[in-house]
Amino acid sequence: MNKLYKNGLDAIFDIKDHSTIMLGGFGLCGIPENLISALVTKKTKGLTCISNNAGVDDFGIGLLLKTRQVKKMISSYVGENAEFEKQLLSGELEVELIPQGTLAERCRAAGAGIPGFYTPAGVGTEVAEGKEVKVFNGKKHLLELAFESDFAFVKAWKGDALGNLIYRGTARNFNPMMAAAGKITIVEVEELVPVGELDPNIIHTPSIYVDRIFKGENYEKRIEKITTQ
Amino acid sequence: MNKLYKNGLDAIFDIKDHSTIMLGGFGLCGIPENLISALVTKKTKGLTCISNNAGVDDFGIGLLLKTRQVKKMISSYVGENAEFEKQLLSGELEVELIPQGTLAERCRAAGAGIPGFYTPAGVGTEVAEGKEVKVFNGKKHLLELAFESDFAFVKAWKGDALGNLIYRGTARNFNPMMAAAGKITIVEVEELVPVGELDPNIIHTPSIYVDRIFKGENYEKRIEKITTQ
Amino acid sequence: MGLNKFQIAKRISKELKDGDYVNLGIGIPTLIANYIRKDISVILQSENGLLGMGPFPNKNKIDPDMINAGKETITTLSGSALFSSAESFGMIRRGRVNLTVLGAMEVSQAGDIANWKIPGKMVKGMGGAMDLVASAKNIIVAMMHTNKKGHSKLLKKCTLPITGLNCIKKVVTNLAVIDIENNMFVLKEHAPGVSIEEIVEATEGELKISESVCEMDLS
Amino acid sequence: MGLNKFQIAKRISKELKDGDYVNLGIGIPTLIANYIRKDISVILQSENGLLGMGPFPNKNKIDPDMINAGKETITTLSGSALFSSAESFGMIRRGRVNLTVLGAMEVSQAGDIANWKIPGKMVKGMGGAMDLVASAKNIIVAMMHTNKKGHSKLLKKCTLPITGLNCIKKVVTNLAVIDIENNMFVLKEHAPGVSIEEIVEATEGELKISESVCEMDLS
Repeated sequence: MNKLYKNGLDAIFDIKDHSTIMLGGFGLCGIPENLISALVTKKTKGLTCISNNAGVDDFGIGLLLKTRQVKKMISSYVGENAEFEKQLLSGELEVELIPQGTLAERCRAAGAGIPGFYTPAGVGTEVAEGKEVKVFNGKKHLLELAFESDFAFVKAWKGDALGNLIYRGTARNFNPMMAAAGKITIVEVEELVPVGELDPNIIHTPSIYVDRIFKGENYEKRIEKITTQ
Repeated sequence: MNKLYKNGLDAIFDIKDHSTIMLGGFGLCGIPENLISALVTKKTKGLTCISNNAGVDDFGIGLLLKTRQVKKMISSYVGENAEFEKQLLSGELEVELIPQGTLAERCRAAGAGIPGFYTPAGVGTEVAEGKEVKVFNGKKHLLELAFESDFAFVKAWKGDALGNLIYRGTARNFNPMMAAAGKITIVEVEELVPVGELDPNIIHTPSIYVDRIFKGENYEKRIEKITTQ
Repeated sequence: MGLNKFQIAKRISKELKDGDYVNLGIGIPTLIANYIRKDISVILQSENGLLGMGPFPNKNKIDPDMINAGKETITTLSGSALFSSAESFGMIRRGRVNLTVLGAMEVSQAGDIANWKIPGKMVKGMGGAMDLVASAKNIIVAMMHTNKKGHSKLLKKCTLPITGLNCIKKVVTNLAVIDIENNMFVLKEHAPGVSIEEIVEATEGELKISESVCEMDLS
Repeated sequence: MGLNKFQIAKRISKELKDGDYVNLGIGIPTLIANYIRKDISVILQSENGLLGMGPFPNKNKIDPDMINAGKETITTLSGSALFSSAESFGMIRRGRVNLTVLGAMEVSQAGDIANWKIPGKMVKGMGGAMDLVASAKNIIVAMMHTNKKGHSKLLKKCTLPITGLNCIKKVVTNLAVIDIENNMFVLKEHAPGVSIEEIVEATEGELKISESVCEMDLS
């Protein structure tokens, strides 16, 4: 069975307008650059994107906003993006804001076959509106649901043709949970290594979750805030 | 701050009768041998043990059964233990049987601050008795709760004085979730390495979960079923 | 009568497809690993935390940190991955394991399975069976058609405490390959030398004979 | 009037204990890292997936795969560990992070905090703030006592959409150190050169003056 694809465009051959896509990354760190470019090229429209952030004006998911391919963003923080703000205020773009830990756990739940779980985050706030509240150990918790998504776009550091993955540094972030959660999980890696080269004991994402994998090209890995001593 | 202890007995100095303890391991693989020995020496009584299995007659948790230190076992599978069977039939020992995936997830939930979650495992069976049933996507699920425990006894392969841990092979099993779940987490390691030696990118259990750590001695690592080609 | 356990395993091995991730239970299911076609790639999952399980080790390669869900020493294949029990059952609940093969004490025509408890006997526990049957999309039961007393194990309703409801799609026994469709057993294949009448006789539940019923291919 | 943001950070740094795992929010809280006593060991958690966060890198050590929760490039210290966002918020919800320091727009005498949304303005999102305030056992708010219009930020009730209920125990501002006890602000320390009357004046919520009220130690 072959999971290996040539490039991003090849790997998203069957994506349709109005798909829901999870995209890994925190800020611009660990984002699936090649897959985002492929979406821009393919001009897929009406997308719902689940991603912690929405990129910046000219990078990351910002590229998809510029071309108006995104219908809805599900994120925890969407600052640093003027185009985003414009579309939001004009009503072109829908936004659902979710506490970051709940966002992470809703991805994790989806990947672990847990349809719902309780968390204290957001109790008594706007986030709680319409949600079931249950008391555990005297403390209120909200019922939160696993995300449903058609695709997960994942960026890893190293991977093999079976789909075993290792992430690097804080570029791990949402990628492992999304890799497990995707109905179809597509992974781009910086380095494609021979099967057997990755130590089985330190694999972050086991191959079973991965449907398609390809070696990404021309990583820019842009840094949002270069800060030095 | 010092998390380093001399040995198992030193590390369980404050354990009291009638404590609830999580013990890592699957069968006899990855069990906290030194901590179990320390409990035998300390003669702590009336214990509730959460562990996937109950050891064999003369090894693992079986040692604590022999000395009648265990009041209740919470496990998924308890075969291969005549002493266990005797005490169970005589009513000396309580047993709560839990599906293995639910057991793992209830540990994980405890370690992740999730008080309850829904799983399809056990719907329509004895396991469902008394539990809330909720339908997600047309399928029934049971509400399962995070475990409460006073101590987690964890066995890792390598660890440092801060409490960063790496497990080896299938000896990982329940150890990482229990490490995160314990109110007080005590870890024994085969190898205690200098802080900074473990690659931060491949640590299985970050130090934050670990309260006490010591280098275990005289590992027997008994094999339950030696099977060769 | 009919197949021995090795032949049951061999017949089930034909259900495996290239790229499948498969969980094999203890007993007959474990034997299936020996019959996987060489021209396909199948990855075995062991629910104690391993994908890419290999054969039993040579004597000099025994590793106490490397066991399968039956607690037997095993090896790993190239491309394997190790993980925690939470991750392991996560992938099972998620439905990422394509095929699960389990033993059973009873199967009902509704697809219910009982395989963990006999009232009055020491109960050892369900292990991972309840999680597997609740979540796996494709479950095959491997078992003898009748129990030691000669009673059918394919029933209208399970009499033993059940492990899961409406989850079994296919049963392979020493006598037959039987699918479960619309609350009914459907006879698809009979073992060589076993007549359809014998299978009907040994099946307590409602058994429909498929129009295309044929002899099992055990080549 | 009173302390500048560096002095607020310095005062809060005195709350850190040896062995603490600490999460520092964006803004004033981040500055606290510069004032941690050299004789204690404190491990900083960055909720994007790092324990053991070090200082900003030298120019030649910038790594795009190594950022903090404020998206700034950072380094790691010896003994650090990297993990996923799910694991990160797991340890936060579990209460394993001993101390969390956050900025705020408003704090109420019930310990409610508002720091994520101003109606009518572009809402950027709550990030991890709601998770942190819902689960952290020990939260300190670092903020100016009044807003740009001179209105008190220590209120009877929050007027902005709240981030969490009954979660704040201590507030350190440019004027004072104030604890929250029994639905009341309690003045514990005043900034050097700031009178108690000035603090009372700048506090809209009920303010009890502690019997042991003293001047902040900024040494």
